Amino acid sequence: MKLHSRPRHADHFPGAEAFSASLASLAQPLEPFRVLAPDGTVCGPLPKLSEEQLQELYRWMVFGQHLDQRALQLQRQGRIGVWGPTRGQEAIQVGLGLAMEAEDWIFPSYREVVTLCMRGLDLGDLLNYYRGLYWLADPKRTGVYPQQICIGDQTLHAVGAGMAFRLQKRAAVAVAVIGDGATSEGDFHEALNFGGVFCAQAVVLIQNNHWAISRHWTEQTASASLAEKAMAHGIPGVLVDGNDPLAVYTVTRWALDRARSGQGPTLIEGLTYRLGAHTTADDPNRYVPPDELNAWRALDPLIRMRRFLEDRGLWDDTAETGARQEALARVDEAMQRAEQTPMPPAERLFETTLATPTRQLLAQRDELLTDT
Amino acid sequence: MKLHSRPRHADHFPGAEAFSASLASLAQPLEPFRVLAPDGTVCGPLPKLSEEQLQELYRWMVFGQHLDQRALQLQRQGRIGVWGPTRGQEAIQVGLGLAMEAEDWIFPSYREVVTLCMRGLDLGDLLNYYRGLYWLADPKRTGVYPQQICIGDQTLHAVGAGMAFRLQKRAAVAVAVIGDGATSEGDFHEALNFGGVFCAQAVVLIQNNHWAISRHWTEQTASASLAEKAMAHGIPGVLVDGNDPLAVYTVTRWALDRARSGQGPTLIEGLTYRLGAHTTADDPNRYVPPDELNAWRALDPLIRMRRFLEDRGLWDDTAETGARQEALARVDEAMQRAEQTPMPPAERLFETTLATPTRQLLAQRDELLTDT
Amino acid sequence: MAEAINRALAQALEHDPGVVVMGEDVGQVGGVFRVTDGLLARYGAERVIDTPLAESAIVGTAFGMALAGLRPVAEIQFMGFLYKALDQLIAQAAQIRARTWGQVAAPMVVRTPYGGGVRTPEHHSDSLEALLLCSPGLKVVVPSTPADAAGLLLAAIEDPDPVVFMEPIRLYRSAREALPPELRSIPLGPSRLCRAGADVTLVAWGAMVPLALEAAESVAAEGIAAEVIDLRTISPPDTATISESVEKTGRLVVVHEAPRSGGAGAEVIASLVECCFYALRSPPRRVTGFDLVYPPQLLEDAYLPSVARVAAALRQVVEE
Amino acid sequence: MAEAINRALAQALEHDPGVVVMGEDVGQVGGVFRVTDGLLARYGAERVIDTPLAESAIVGTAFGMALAGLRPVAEIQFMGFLYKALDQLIAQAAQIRARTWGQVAAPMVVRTPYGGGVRTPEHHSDSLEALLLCSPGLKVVVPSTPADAAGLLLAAIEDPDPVVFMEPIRLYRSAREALPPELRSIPLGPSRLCRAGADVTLVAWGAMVPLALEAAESVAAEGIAAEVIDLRTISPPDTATISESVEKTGRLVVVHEAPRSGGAGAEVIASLVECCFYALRSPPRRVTGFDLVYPPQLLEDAYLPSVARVAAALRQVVEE
Ligand SMILES: Cc1ncc(C[n+]2csc(CCOP(=O)(O)OP(=O)(O)O)c2C)c(N)n1
Ligand SMILES: Cc1ncc(C[n+]2csc(CCOP(=O)(O)OP(=O)(O)O)c2C)c(N)n1
Ligand SMILES: [Mg+2]
Ligand SMILES: [Mg+2]
Repeated sequence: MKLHSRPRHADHFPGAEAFSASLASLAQPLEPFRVLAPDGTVCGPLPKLSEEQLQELYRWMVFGQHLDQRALQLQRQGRIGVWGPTRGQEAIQVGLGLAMEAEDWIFPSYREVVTLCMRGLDLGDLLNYYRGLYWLADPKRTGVYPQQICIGDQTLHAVGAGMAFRLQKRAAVAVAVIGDGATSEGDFHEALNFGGVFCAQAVVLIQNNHWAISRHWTEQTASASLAEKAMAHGIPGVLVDGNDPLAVYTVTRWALDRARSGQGPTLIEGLTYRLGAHTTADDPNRYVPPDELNAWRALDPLIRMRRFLEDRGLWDDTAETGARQEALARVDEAMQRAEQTPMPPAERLFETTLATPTRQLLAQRDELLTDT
Repeated sequence: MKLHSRPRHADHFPGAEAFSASLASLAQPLEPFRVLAPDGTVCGPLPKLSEEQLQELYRWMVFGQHLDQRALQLQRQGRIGVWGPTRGQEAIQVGLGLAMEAEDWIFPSYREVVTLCMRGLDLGDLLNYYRGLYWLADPKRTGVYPQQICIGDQTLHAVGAGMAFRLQKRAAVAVAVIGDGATSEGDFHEALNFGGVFCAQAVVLIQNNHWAISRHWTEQTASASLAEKAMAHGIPGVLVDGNDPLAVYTVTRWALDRARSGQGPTLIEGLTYRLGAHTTADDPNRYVPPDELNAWRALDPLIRMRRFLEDRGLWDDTAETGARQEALARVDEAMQRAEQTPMPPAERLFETTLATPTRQLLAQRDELLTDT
Repeated sequence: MAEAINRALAQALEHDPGVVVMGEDVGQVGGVFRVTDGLLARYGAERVIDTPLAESAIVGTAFGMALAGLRPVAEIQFMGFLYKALDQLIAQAAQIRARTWGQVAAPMVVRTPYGGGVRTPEHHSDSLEALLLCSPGLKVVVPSTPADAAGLLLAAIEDPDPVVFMEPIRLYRSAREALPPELRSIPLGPSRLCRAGADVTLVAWGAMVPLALEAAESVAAEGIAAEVIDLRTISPPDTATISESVEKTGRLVVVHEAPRSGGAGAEVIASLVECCFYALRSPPRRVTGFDLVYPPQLLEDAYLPSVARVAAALRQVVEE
Repeated sequence: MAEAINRALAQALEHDPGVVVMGEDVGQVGGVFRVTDGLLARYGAERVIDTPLAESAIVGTAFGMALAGLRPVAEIQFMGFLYKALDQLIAQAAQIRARTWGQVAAPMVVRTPYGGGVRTPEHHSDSLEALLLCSPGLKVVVPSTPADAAGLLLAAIEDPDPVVFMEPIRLYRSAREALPPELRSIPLGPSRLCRAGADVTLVAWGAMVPLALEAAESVAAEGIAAEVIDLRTISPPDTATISESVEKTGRLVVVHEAPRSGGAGAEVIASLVECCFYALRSPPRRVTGFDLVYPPQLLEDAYLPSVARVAAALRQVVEE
């Protein structure tokens, strides 16, 4: 079992005593920052959040849980296409969602749907994307850029936007959210390097859900954490317990403030676990070790946050039922709207490729209209 | 002036005390490993080298110095094309050249000509490359792969070869030599990551000559050294005084042994200085600060090694004259041979693109032969 | 077809100890399309290598391995992600032979699923063969049947130069046929005549071949006899066979999924016009994807060439 | 031409505060060809940005900047290094408009010196326009005169979509002409008629245009009147102007430096044959680089199209 199997390479290098002062090494093995222990008790500095905000965080987590569940059903019914489950990763998503400001932008992967909804993305538009339409909600309005399918590419977009914000003296931050697998892509490193050099107003958040399809994160790299990859680029790297929404909120908020005030980007690794399949096209039984999965089931972020709220008298069964019903109603309402969206005619594609369609495109559009 | 301006970002992050244990940071600022002080006195553990080997090292340095000088003349005379000066970088090249074993491979950039000659590359073949022919010496025989022009690409080739050596149980190591600029390329990071994961029999040596054309290395990245970039990939990163041939020998030898015995790759940063232009097409007066240049002129690796040898009675003016004459004679003889190489007919190009030329290539060859 | 490719890979691994299979998720899980299913168990993790997520590294290290004497078969999980590896593929692997006067070979294969029609998400349906045609030193192969897939893949692995092997996703499951116990390689280069006909030459590859055949059948009743050629090797294209056919039919239609402008059909037509101009009786036509970014799932049917569009083109070139 | 581009960049920086110039060595040293000379001093390091050495990052962050409302003009130091940026250029920047139903624009320019003939080292002489033709959402422009370079670059910067602007290295110094104090943009798309003639249409771009003109002159004495068209915008190509010319001349020759197979000439010919088939009197011909990796300096002259080769093709299509 590979649970928490962090240090893998020996920290000492026999024969290299002579130049030990010349050998790069970590000051200390990283400890994930944590505010809530897995049982919901407080073990770190609580962020300054109101009771309503704390409840709000959890309500979004419940929303995420049920959106995921419903989406899996919809996929089985053939009403949406491939879905990437988010079960188990709710805490990172809500922590980030709450920490961001209205003027901030997000360049997401496909596994931050809750954050996107918190940022104001219309769920109907999102479900239409999964039904097989393009991205309907204008990112210029929502600050939510289309989900990125090309692993890691969006890191550069966030850094580029964050360079522009600095130049434009805008108090905005661009956030890229990526998976553990994305840290192996060259673009990830090029982005952090540019970010560090140009002090980009950007934050890069890794949802380390342990898997990149079938590859365990400890096989993705020989480094002992993903956060320490920041050191290659002279920017801070922080490891946070990704199943602790308050810890994620604290760290992302700090990183956003830091970027906003011109101190440069931060890399954050949120350690979490993908409790479901990679996507609805995947069979995790082929590769996920059951005992690791079980160990992480016990670390379910929903359990943790609910216990924390219950301990403070901020949550009970009635609230849970209410939150669940509210979530399901939202999803169902949004799906209904999505399915009622009039199908955009295919010929519109010819007008949205370039600002002004080429002769070729116009001729081809006529071809399409003639043939059909 | 930017001489040795290493730490640039604050090592502490205000407001992050709460999660300081989660913040990746370096154990200590790296000190370049050094055996010889700039004045040639011994300040570190001497490697076990015979007097002849020590003289040999210096003789190659003198060779490098004069090859460079002659090549600049040849370029001005129009007898070779663009030349990338190596003046000032002789120590790294000879340290590595001596450390490598016969079965090892090198994937060089364009600034390790001395190492290549030490590895057995025929200087006539090399000069023919600079005259504007392809790479004539078969790398399968010499272990010297063609100079890489696409910055950083060869890092992946060395790692791939080093993965193959491991699989083939060959006691060989593949070395990539790159410049400081190459560390910003995604391929560099992808290569180190693969190397770390697959324990490739590879070594990556950075000649940090302070400049990537007009960009100073401290503007290339926000990290405090290039060696510490290794930490992103869980492999050792070593900083070495690149103007100290004995230190470079020690560290590269250690890294080669380490890779050969299956312990994985090492990243080495040799800190040196490009005393000349980027290439004969460049005007460094536009960007090199004179005081930095002068400071590094005083750190000339040839001065250092010569003093060390002289202190031990292993070198004198006669030896110097002899070495210079030998070097110049070698270059002149090689250039003569190169210029006497019969021009390969252009139609040969059609036979060397694919193992079996396509119909298209054959038809085009006929076109060429008809037209001319 | 997935099974045929799996068998070819197994046979290559079995017969040549230098062959290694590598890529994202090719080992433990057997590939996202199960094309490499079972290979890890049989040939071990040293030769069936699950890699980290980095396309440039996959191709770049495969190239390094090829230099060291192995025959890597690298997978890019979907062709839309090949862009990231083009520098290593084109500027490095494809050029090493020329750069060393023919002395150094890089025998390696880059397998990659491509093409649309199965409702995959964005970037998962691209047909990018046109990107590769202008790169000397590289071959590009696309099979349309299981037998061709197995035979051409074996030949690609045996080939001394880098080969991109495009696998039509749409045919992975739908194309089925019985294969002999011992697979034989099929030479790269020659196209395959799928259907004889005297009136018009119809050139297609990959998932467009079954479609072309269907279109040919559909116009047969109207008295149009289409000769269908499966190009199989897109680079270098088998212009000899096509021109022989066009000399006979005097008409040419090329079908491909990729956008028309700058597509591989342009090269087929341009080279055919150069050699068969006087035999041509009507202008060659292209039935292709439109000059669009591959559309989202609900609109992809409008984008893809259909039997009706191909049939219409066949009629058009005959009537003109 | 280098000076004309420099002036266009300066004018764009002057008039539009959103314009930023970025790339390796574009600032302090003014570009390896001095094309951006003096811009850093005039417009400051915030807008004339020397970047670290990473092509994918240059294009990927330029795209992010464009999303944020800037108009980045990014330089790839030589076109042979563009491969590393193709994913960000094609899969990202060129596709964002389509992926958002036309709502998001990425107005950005990627400038890149290209082409041979000046004895540059390996990878420094590539002409890779053909790589970009099959990518919807992207425009490709190549000027052949200083005036065009300035005007087309201004238009590219104003354009709401990503444009690749290829600069013929060979013409940086050799092409000179006086320009007005205030430069005007020249619309992307239309080609330019450089020389009128009734016998054969000769299409070229970039450094091949002066060569084509020379070839046209050289056959004029033999009574062959060649009409020379500078395509200028390679994608989308101005087929209207070419077809008008071909309707008149009945003959077509296309010249480009890049290898023939899969080159941009194929698209010109294929689309021309589609629309002008019946006007054609002889098969269109391509005079191009051969299907070779760009050869080393001592052999590049044999590779490049020459006046003699172009003239021979002109004679051939007229005589056939
Ligand atoms: C560039 C690229 N390569 C490969 C893929 C295929 N693919 C889709 S998801 C995935 C794994 C991603 O893992 P990770 O980054 O950890 O994100 P997660 O799915 O776990 O959220 C892969 C390999 C892709 N989409 N893009
Ligand atoms: C991929 C790529 N981008 C850009 C260039 C142009 N270029 C040639 S050398 C160079 C600087 C390289 O600097 P560095 O890596 O430090 O090596 P050095 O020249 O100092 O030895 C650049 C940008 C190139 N050759 N390859
Ligand atoms: Mg993951
Ligand atoms: Mg350097």
